[in-house]
Amino acid sequence: MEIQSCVSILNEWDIVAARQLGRNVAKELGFGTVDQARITTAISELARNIYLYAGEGQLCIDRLNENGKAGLRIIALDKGPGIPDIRKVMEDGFSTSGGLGAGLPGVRRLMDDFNIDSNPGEGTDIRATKWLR
Amino acid sequence: MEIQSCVSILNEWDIVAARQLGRNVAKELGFGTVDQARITTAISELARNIYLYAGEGQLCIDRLNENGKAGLRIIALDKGPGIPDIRKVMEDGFSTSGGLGAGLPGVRRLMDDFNIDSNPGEGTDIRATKWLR
Amino acid sequence: MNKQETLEAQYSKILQEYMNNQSEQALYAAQQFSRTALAKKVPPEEIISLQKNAMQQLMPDLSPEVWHSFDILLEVMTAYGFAFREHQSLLDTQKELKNEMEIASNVQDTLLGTSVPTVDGLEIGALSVPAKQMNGDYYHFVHDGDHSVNVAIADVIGKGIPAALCMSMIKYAMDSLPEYRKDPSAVLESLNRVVEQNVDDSMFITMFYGMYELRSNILHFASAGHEPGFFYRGKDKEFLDLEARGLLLGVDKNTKYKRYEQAVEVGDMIILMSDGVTECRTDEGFIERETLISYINEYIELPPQEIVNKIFRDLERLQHFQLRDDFTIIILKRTK
Amino acid sequence: MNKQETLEAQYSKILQEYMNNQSEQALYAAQQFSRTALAKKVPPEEIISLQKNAMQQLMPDLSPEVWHSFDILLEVMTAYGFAFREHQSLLDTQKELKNEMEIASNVQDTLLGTSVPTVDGLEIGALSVPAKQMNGDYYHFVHDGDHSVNVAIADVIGKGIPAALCMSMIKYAMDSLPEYRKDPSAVLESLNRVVEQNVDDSMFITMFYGMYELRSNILHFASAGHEPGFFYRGKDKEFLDLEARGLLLGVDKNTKYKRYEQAVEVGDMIILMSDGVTECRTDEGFIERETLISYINEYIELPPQEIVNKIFRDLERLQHFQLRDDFTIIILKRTK
Ligand SMILES: [Mn+2]
Ligand SMILES: [Mn+2]
Ligand SMILES: [Mn+2]
Ligand SMILES: [Mn+2]
Repeated sequence: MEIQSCVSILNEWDIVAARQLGRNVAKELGFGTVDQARITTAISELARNIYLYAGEGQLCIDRLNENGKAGLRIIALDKGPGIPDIRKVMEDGFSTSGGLGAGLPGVRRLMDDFNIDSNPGEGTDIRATKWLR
Repeated sequence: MEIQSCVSILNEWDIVAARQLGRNVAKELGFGTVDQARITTAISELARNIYLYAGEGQLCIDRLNENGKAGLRIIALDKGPGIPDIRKVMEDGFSTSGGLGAGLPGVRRLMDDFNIDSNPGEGTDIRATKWLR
Repeated sequence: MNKQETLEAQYSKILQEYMNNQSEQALYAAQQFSRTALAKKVPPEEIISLQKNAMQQLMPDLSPEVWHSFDILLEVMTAYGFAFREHQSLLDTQKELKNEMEIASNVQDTLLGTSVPTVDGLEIGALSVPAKQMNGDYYHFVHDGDHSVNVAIADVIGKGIPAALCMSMIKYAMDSLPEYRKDPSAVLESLNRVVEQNVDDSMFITMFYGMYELRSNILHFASAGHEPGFFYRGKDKEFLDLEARGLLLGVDKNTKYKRYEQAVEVGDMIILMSDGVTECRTDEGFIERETLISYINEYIELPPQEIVNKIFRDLERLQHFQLRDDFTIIILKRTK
Repeated sequence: MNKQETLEAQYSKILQEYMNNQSEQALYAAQQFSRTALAKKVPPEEIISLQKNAMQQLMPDLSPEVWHSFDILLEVMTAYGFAFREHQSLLDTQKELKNEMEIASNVQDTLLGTSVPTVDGLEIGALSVPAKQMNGDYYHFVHDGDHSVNVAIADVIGKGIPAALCMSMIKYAMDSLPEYRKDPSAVLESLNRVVEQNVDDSMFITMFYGMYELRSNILHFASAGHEPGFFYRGKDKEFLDLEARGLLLGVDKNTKYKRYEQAVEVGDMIILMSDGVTECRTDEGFIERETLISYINEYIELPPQEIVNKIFRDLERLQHFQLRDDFTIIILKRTK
């Protein structure tokens, strides 16, 4: 069971819209304020990556319900240049965003599940899930 | 010009007394609340080291005034077993106190100057200074 | 945000805006602020102080108890500052180490350097990728005029720097043994003595050594406990194990290695690899040799170098881009 | 503190106590709390939440504005949580690397292993300490029966892992050249060719090679750009430079090395070192060779091994226990 809402990311204001969408869904699902902050921070990072490196893309929020467990999945999609060396961008300490500990490894650590798929020239598909405890 | 006050460290309550002494001096000298917290945190670490590893010792606070610049120096002295490998205890990430980033390298980073002298069987002498900005 | 503004003024402005309208916009501004603060290495206890000062400015009439309560938060965050400062220092150390490893890995490339020979009638593809920065796998080609193409593939038990140190010795030992070069069993026997003598008891090396005779098109080979390769028979489109028995290098200095033979026809391929290829751990456990064969089969019509590149790309993806072991694969194809 | 208490209850209790009496005691309790929280890897944004909840419990009547203001702090601290989590991960990586380096350094010890020979009439002391975990300095003794004691001391330009990789090759090359062992110039000339061929162009090695003839008590030596040693004349209690000219190994494969001689009498000492000893940087800049002599002089009556140990201890302290370069010192003393 997945209900999906999306925001197109074209400019910096759309990052705020994506955060708002994520925060609303997180609140509805019953996430506490700390987890809400984590989820919106992860959304910020992913949406900002689209804005900075792909130019445009989509950020979608899934409501998950697996065996009675509720969760929220962030999906960041773009048809940008793709990531030539995924092993490299998943390394610690060398975030291109300049944020200490931020970037994709930071997002992975904030969330429960993290998956990335990227092909040079075809774009990037990142999915990150947080489960309600 | 140095005016020195000392606290004997024999038990855990003396750590609190040393902190109080340091905080009072720091306040008098005009350090702000953030620096006061840093200075007392450094005192805690050093006093605790004496209490845990040497059993007993002294923690003294110097008021410094060099060329019109005011400062506070923490002196931690003990006649305990000494540190066999100083290079090792000054390494990052392997604090024996269990505190993340604490221990002697942590104290060195909190303060402006840091000096250590230790001889096996003779004890340890640590001096750490913070200058008023 | 105006860059001339102090952090304090910026923080206060963000806080005020949020208190007015509780907008997501203001929270986003707060996150952008933290990016600046982190870049400026502002420790976390300083943030508590910014919060307290901004609140005192915006809500001056709160009771003293509120301000006291910040002393506790400041105390706790000062200890978190320890971790924050250590983090800066670890990042520096790690940058230095990375740099060192990069130089080392270049030194290793120079020390271990080999080039894939160009031989009429034989197409060769080779790829070796370390799991960490330094490679504990090794391959080496020797092209002996019209006589033969010799190929060695080896794997130190262990990864990273210790393995790399070992490999540089093996390379040196191989270069010092030109007179035995042609016989696979003799090569393994002398290398075994070198390893046994020079390397400590907990280090072992697996090695496959093959000599492809160009005139007879026979592959002579021997193995010191190395992952068995495949022999692909083009005519039947079937994969056979290139089985050879032999003890690891470094166990017993008197070990003898048996020499095996395989006749190679046009369209046949010799596929050599390290266990990093077969022990590629995926969500469903290690891949089977069967599964590996199905991957190779997909690209079987391509030139050997493209096959090895594509197989690596597929298996890298299967492991979510985290290699657990050094990965080496070599393909020799008889084309005429 | 009761271990069964939740962090939330602990925090609330500390805050309440401090609000009652503003005691240093409560602040100390807060610091102890942070120790627990850090050990449990509680991220910083969680601490903000603890603060807010405790305040809501203790001061429920504060205006909503106060609670809103915590949303901003929470947002900022969540970004600080990035750094906090990365720190955990870096600590793990660093532990793994340390571990790897330790194994590598053991492998290196085995590969490079040498033992100080016991010779009647000659006392020898030797000490080599790496600045980082891996040593880019190297020394080696060969005791050739009644004929001679040979000693090599070398330093790779560069430190750490790349240097260590180079050194393992040099060691192997030295072992492969037994027939030239006796002549210092010939040894350096062949090692020079090995380095020139095998190592990349940016790597150079300095080496001093000495052959101490036991019957004639003459030291024959040659140097490839290595830090000059001292010759201590016991009779006059004076130190002379053990000067020898020669190009670094690896620059030009045709380099020739001149052979020098020094007659050694009872009570004389040969003191060899790497530049890590003289380039020991203190608060007042590098120490001078003069200063080093004064240190050695202090211990001149002790056995050579004790002299080298004590000099290291003194120079380590002078540098505040942070070695900038690998440190190697060897002393040979003729005792009869
Ligand atoms: Mn291996
Ligand atoms: Mn392997
Ligand atoms: Mn060096
Ligand atoms: Mn040096």
